[in-house]
Amino acid sequence: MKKFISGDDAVAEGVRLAKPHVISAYPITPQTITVERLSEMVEDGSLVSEYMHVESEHSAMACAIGVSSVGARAFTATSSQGLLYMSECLPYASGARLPIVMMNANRALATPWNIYGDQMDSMFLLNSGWIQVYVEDAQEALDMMIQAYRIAEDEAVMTPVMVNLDGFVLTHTYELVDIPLQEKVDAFLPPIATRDQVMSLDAPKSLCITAGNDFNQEFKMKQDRDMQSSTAVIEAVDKAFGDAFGRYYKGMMDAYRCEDAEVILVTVGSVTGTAKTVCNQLRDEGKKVGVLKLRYLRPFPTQGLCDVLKSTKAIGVIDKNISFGYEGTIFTNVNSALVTLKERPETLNFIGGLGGRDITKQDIRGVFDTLISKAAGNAEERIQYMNVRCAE
Amino acid sequence: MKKFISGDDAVAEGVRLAKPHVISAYPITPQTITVERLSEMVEDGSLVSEYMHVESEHSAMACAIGVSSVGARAFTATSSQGLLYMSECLPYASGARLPIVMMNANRALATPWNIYGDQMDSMFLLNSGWIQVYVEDAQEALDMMIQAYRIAEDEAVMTPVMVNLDGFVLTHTYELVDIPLQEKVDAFLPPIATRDQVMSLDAPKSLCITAGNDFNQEFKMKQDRDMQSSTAVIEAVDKAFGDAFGRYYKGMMDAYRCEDAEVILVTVGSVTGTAKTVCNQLRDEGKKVGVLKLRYLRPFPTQGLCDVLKSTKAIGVIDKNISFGYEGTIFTNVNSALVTLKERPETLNFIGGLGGRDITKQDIRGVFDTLISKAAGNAEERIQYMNVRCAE
Amino acid sequence: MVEVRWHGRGGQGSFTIARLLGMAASVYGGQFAQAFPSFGPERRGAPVLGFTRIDSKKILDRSEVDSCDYVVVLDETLWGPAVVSGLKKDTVIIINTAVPEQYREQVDNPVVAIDATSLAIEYLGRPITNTAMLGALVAVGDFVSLEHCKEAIAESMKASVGEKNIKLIEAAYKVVKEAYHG
Amino acid sequence: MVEVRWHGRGGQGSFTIARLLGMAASVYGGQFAQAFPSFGPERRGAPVLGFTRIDSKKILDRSEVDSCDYVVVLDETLWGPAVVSGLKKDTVIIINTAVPEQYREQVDNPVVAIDATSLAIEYLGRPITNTAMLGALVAVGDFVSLEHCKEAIAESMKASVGEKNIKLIEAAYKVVKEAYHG
Amino acid sequence: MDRPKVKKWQEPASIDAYPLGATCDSDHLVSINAGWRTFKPVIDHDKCVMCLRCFLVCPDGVIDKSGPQLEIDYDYCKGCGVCAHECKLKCITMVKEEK
Amino acid sequence: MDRPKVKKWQEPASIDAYPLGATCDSDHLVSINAGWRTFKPVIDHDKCVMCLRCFLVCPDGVIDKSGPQLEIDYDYCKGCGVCAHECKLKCITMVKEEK
Amino acid sequence: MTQKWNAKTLTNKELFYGHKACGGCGESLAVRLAMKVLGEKAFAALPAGCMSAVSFIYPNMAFTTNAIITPFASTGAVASGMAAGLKALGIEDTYVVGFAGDGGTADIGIQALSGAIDRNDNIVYICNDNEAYMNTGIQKSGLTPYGSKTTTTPAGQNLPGSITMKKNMFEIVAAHDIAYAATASVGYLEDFMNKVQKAKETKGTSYIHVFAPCPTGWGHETHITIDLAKQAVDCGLWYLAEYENGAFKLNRNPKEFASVEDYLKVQSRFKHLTSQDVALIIDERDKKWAKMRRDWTE
Amino acid sequence: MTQKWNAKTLTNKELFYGHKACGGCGESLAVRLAMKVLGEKAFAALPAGCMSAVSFIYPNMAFTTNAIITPFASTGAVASGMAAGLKALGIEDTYVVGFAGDGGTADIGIQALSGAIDRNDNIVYICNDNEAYMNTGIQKSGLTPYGSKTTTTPAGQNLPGSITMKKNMFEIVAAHDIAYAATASVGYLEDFMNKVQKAKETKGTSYIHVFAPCPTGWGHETHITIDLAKQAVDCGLWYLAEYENGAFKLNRNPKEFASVEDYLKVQSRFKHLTSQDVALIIDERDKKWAKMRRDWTE
Ligand SMILES: Cc1ncc(C[n+]2csc(CCOP(=O)(O)OP(=O)(O)O)c2C)c(N)n1
Ligand SMILES: Cc1ncc(C[n+]2csc(CCOP(=O)(O)OP(=O)(O)O)c2C)c(N)n1
Ligand code: SF4
Ligand code: SF4
Ligand code: SF4
Ligand code: SF4
Ligand code: SF4
Ligand code: SF4
Ligand SMILES: [Mg+2]
Ligand SMILES: [Mg+2]
Repeated sequence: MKKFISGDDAVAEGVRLAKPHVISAYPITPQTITVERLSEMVEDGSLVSEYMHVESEHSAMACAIGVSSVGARAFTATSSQGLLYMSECLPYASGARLPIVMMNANRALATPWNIYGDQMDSMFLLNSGWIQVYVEDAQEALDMMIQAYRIAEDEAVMTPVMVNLDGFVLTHTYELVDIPLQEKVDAFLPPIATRDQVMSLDAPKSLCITAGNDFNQEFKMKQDRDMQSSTAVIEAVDKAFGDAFGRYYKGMMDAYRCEDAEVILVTVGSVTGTAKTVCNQLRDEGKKVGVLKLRYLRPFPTQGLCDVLKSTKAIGVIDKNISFGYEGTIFTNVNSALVTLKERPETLNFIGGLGGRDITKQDIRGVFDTLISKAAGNAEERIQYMNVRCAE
Repeated sequence: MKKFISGDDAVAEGVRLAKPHVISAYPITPQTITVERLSEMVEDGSLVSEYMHVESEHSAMACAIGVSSVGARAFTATSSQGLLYMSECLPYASGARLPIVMMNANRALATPWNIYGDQMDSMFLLNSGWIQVYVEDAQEALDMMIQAYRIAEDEAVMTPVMVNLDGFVLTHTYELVDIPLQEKVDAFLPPIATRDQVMSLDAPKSLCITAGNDFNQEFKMKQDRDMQSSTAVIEAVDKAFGDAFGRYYKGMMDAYRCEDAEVILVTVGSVTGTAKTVCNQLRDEGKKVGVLKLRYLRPFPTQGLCDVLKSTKAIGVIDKNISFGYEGTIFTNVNSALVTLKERPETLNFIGGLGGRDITKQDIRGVFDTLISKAAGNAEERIQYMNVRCAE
Repeated sequence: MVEVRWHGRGGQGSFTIARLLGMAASVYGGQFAQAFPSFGPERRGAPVLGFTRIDSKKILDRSEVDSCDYVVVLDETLWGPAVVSGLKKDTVIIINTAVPEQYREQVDNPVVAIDATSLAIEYLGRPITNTAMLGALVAVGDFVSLEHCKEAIAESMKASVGEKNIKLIEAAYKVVKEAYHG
Repeated sequence: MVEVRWHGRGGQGSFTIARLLGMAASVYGGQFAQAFPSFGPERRGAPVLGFTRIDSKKILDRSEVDSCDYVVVLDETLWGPAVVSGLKKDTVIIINTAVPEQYREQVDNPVVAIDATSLAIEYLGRPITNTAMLGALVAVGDFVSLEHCKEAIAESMKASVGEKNIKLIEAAYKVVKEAYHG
Repeated sequence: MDRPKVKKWQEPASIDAYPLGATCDSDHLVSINAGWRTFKPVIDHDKCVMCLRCFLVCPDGVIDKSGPQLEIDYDYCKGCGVCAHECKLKCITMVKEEK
Repeated sequence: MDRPKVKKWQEPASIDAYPLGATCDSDHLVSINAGWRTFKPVIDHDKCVMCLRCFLVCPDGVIDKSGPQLEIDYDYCKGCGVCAHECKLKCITMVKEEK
Repeated sequence: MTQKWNAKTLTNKELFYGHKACGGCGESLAVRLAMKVLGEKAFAALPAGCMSAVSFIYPNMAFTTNAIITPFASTGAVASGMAAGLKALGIEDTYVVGFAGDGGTADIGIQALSGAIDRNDNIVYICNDNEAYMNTGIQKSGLTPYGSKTTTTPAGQNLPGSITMKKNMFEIVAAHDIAYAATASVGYLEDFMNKVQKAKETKGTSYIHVFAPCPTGWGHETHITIDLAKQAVDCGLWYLAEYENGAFKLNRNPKEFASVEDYLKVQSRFKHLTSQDVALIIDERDKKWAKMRRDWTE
Repeated sequence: MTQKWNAKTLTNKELFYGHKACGGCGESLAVRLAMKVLGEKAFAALPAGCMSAVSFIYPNMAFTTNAIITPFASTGAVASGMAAGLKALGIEDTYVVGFAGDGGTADIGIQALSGAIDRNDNIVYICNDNEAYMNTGIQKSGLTPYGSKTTTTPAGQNLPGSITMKKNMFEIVAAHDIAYAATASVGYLEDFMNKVQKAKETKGTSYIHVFAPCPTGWGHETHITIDLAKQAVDCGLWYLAEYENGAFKLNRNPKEFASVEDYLKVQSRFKHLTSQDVALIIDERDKKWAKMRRDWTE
């Protein structure tokens, strides 16, 4: 069935289909529509789940940890200040290997306060041990809620997943979304299996334990190893999803018109669509440009990224975030992967969209022009801001 | 006067000399000695300051924001779980340009729980808009408390500073520390000046305001610009400190025997000492090795780093942290800076010390051997763990 | 691609109608659409904007609407710089007014007028003008069919309210069609 | 560089004495020193370790002490694998016991014995053995002077307690010097 | 009338001109709220006994009591009607705004 | 005696052998606490009237009441002396531990 | 003697002006009047919530005094810090006031508030109770009353809106043995202002819990805001009380209650309620009053 | 009828064993006995604090049942989540219990606890009150009493240790109108166990605040732990009470108090107190009891 709904609505639909046992969430713009819809679904019985009105985000995640620790399926959603307020609990959950799924509506961080979309919030949490996926539209948001549970609960992964969607640009934009049938989702996503890391009356467990300096490092190494190898599961789940529902998102990343591209723009999240639009215009003008949509930032697809980018001349990375005193965080991550290449393409960083600033088609065109110029050997600023309203 | 004291004690001595108006802190191992000493100093009158027993770290930082917002000098200290619990308030304070100084005792993050030192906690906060400095010993810890206030309160900087010291290895290790005279510190560190961003009865101010999508990006750009240029202030303050107290730490980074080095190991924090020890041994053996101690991670010294590393053959980066699903965070940051070099040295990542695991001299020797081998053109694993107690 | 900008006041349903248009075009019309509000910290009573984008292909573009094809003004007190900014040469302004002349004087663009308030009071008993304005837009633009709009209304509203609104949209459509094309 | 490992029980002052040694060597002896505990989640009563490193140059090394030059055991009930691990060939073990033979049998290393408990009870009235053990160490090792240790004690303790401890360290020093070098 | 007034304000022309920190002068209004109103309160000064109830209850504080008779700051009155409803003597009428 | 027993345990030989998550089986003791003790409680079973006060108050729960007479699990007794102090009949003596 | 406030004695000068709150907003009236009582040397701290959202929108600043937005959870802590800072700097005769919503007080901010009271920091804390998270679009908070429809407690076939009772925030604060605490309502403005005056004069922490209708969230007409706030007290669903010197005092003890139905029916958040639901609400009211009348003095 | 617990009726089986707490630790006794009352189907949640620090040290696990360490602030929230999860999975006849310290309850954990009570989640919450942050080395908490020396409230020339009073945690919880709450002491163990039993049988949230001496933090000899806990009650510095069906009940109302001095003098944390300090402590005790005797039934 097709519906004309917002990204937040789409998330709620995806969650409904994934049937979590318990939802614990705290309202924050622009995530609210999602939790409101879920409240309605619980009230009207279309979702059989416990909705817990927790008193803060820290408790929202702590509650989800409790739910997951007894082997039940947990969902929560947040954004921005809320994500940071709960941040202590994120490495907690991932270290415990609890397959919680969370929606994060990407939003700017105070101060100054701002409710609009940028990606400073989730970039803060790259080290949290959570799998991070970013979606491009409402359909992908819905589909990823379902995929997220299957990935998180996979025996080889057992790691929580954060599904990120851009505030307002996705959360509050309505579009046509296909709602899968419950039966098909049930077939794709089996009920949560009981694993060794959760409580059980038959074999009681101690959870979230202490490991001193004799053992701690090995626990973390195991966590890292499994996160690294989750790449394969992510790819497989996406393929299986494609087979079942006809929508395949290309796993870790989606290379758009990149085959022969001399210049590639790396994007994360909703700006991808605008970049593709401009890319198509430039292709029509005969320019060899492409867009590489990074879907996952953790695990980071070092190898795949290098494969796509290796024969490019210039690469641009769009960051809707800034690590003050350095550069955009995606740029930093992409650069580090590229050092593995013998012949390294030039990379430039384009920072924009902060606090919801529009990234226009003209901005993207400017970015491609700069990259083409760079590819031609001209000097260009390594780090540039897009769509600045005043003198710099 | 020289005293045989711990790193935590040294921090407390530094804070005493810097005379904050208010201290708000919440206890957490291995930061506790610092706040205990400060409580004692306040009790016995050797520090005239208000000590606030706040009920959590979130409130410790919020309280410091309140103190700083009226133009008073604020201090707080934390570690690990506490740092994450207050993390929402960090970009809050930096966006407001409040020159708060915080000590962070680097400690592992749960789960598993662990009270020992690694640097996962502060690496989480690289995007927080705080200046981050890491010290190598207790003396530097003391000295940096004093420098930190002068840097933070500099007119061109006006940015909070986090002084990081490794848990136990520094916080609980006693060594000989020179305690500067109060008069000399007073001359070096003037009383806090009133700036435009704080409250005033004469010209009332609204703080921590909202800036919508029309303005937000420019606020952040200003913040970034000032953080970038704080590098100059950092260098100048360190020089001035050297002139006044005879201890100069070389500003953003300290290149140890790097001049003609073919192989350089990049370190952050207390492991530097061990690396220097081994470096000296290898130099005695005629090997051209050096150690580059990165003192500041934000702002990140892109240019300076490249200057030191540019003619090296192989570079190793030690990370006492892991960004699950990728690599060590310092490695990522260093690599991104190095892409600006035409001829890029090979870089390898050595992860260790997680959850307080010892990094031994043999480990460091192994690291140098690997780097020398890499420099000779041999293949070596890009990311390696040090001192693993079992099969990988 | 057609881009429509809606001007209303918080609480007047201007975004609801932007959404309804998108629904009509996509769910019922087989096209693709986006609808999104411009959202601020201001409270009820403050002017707000809504946008609808419609195209026959999937819409990838996520940037804001800068210049649009149609500007629909639900309440003539909103007339001002916001309404006349970002117009293309041929952008049509559709305004709820009984006295359109004063507006025509101020712009070179075509101005379509409809007394939606009177129509709304007639059909709904309340001055809620959004449905009537959609009728007017559809009559002028012809990029979405009236039928599909009616289907969208029927789907989105309670039966009793929906019926009245369907009557209203038909009436508004007819008035405008007759005035401008008839 | 001299590396000393102290074995005690939480609450017995084994880390205090490791620190005192460092203080004597550095603040009063003009050398450089580090002192650090091995710290665990266990509570009072559990065995704990302390370390002191002393050198004439600034000590850069921050790794744990793996093999040490002196092992000082404050309480003979702690004898066990922990005490005999990480010994070099010539590492001297100094143990608080009245009957050292049983320990000498178990290791090839030199074992210096002192009945510190008795001495402590004699001088302090309580079986707090750490100061006596420092006296023994200093007598055996000669890398820090007894004078500097006494200065460190005087500085760190309340006058009344300090005096008694100074007497105690002198006595312990004498006993060991006489027994082993005299 | 003793009410805060709208100030002339220019968007900062450069990053430098932006405030230090997330700060702004207090008492700084650059836009009015009049546009929010659909109805406008009009006081019948003849009937008004200056009981000041309306002054007290106005959520926006737009009724000035400093003069010989009450004065409403229509730049900031939102037309909520609280004053009219609370005036015991019904001296305030809510009148539809004209364009 | 019905008290949890020390289990044989090997440090995991590989990353694989480490637990999934920060988890461990409950009821899993691999080391004893006997070494904490300087004094050791010894019950005079002749005097004891089995009032069970000592069983109740022992913070470590090491006094087993399942047998005909009380039994102390000296693997886990910490020698705190609470039992001796609380025994009204003074049937428990704290005896210094010998090496 | 303590200054008594009314429309005549109150300054004409506005210290909170030009904000972008909805017309007829009860909270904005509470802030406006409290600021007038506290005066120009008040330093205000407001967490995330409607009042901060509508008053600090660059470049429009509605406070004429010093003011700050705090992290949502941190009203108590930021205010404490400000008070400590002012004291340390020797800036005297100033007042630090926190204005937080019901959500910011009873849910996410209760810890910081509890800490401030425990330390007895010298601040005035005013809770603007509009019975839901309004700034984010009317979600249930710990102070949302039984039967209220919010966007996270929808009313439908299965549930009558919120099914939990209002948290006893005033009693919880009083249980800390705070220096001064009171409840108030924007329906009784002189009472409110005089309580703010008492709080101003209190050394240590004081707390005022003011009931403030929200036309947008409650679905009532804007002009009845004050009336409704009065009705809430008159029908017994809210009450005016103080806690001082370790004892509770009921400031109003009506012989007869006004109609609860009349209060409920003008608000769309309650329009779905059945007569059983209303009976339950009345029953809970009666229990609460029985307890108050038993334990509190008048 | 409700099972009455004493040493005879209590199971011999230990569910909390081999932990690394100090000898003579009061908290560990409270946990041990509560677990025995709750039984093998109890699921325990413990935040950071001594009890979790000594019981989950890989590979030594002291709980024989299911148990989890929670983030320090999150006892209430994790326990709530566990209860919700167990219910959703249809796992019945289980009990979720949280054991938090005084710091974890009255300071950093009060918000999550307040939320759990407000939702009336089906959990038993036990506060182990040893009057300071012990796990981190004896720092002052909101429940540290006046005059107590801690590492962050040193006693010296200028201050007599802590200068704030103990937060009234029991009353604060009761003010939430919780289903069941009680105070207890490890000096009165049958009373404590029977209260745990009541809590176990309560539908919804229940709270027990148990006074548990800490030889390490208080500086008393290990063998007097239980005695001291009894003395605290007998001298009136602690009290045994319940809150049930909306009313307070005092379980013990001694005609005469035992000596406060005797209680204080065996603890090194109080050894600096002057006779004025002690007089002040006694005075505060008398005020508290006057209030309790006035307002609470027996
Ligand atoms: C940590 C955090 N979580 C959530 C939010 C989102 N938020 C902002 S205001 C608000 C609601 C405020 O409700 P209340 O305190 O009752 O004040 P009101 O808006 O009703 O005046 C919420 C949930 C936030 N800003 N910060
Ligand atoms: C967020 C956070 N802050 C601080 C700590 C450090 N910490 C761990 S336990 C503890 C003290 C616990 O005190 P209490 O709750 O009274 O329990 P007790 O140890 O006395 O049993 C502290 C401060 C932490 N683990 N997490
Ligand atoms: S309320 Fe009415 S009578 Fe009183 S001052 Fe206002 S207008 Fe005049
Ligand atoms: S209508 Fe409202 S805003 Fe205007 S004066 Fe009356 S009360 Fe004030
Ligand atoms: S307390 Fe004494 S009498 Fe009672 S059972 Fe124990 S040993 Fe026997
Ligand atoms: S000495 Fe302590 S641990 Fe041992 S049995 Fe007695 S009470 Fe238990
Ligand atoms: S939503 Fe309610 S509380 Fe918020 S500004 Fe509007 S009326 Fe006031
Ligand atoms: S420090 Fe106190 S509470 Fe902690 S384990 Fe030891 S005795 Fe128990
Ligand atoms: Mg509210
Ligand atoms: Mg405690």
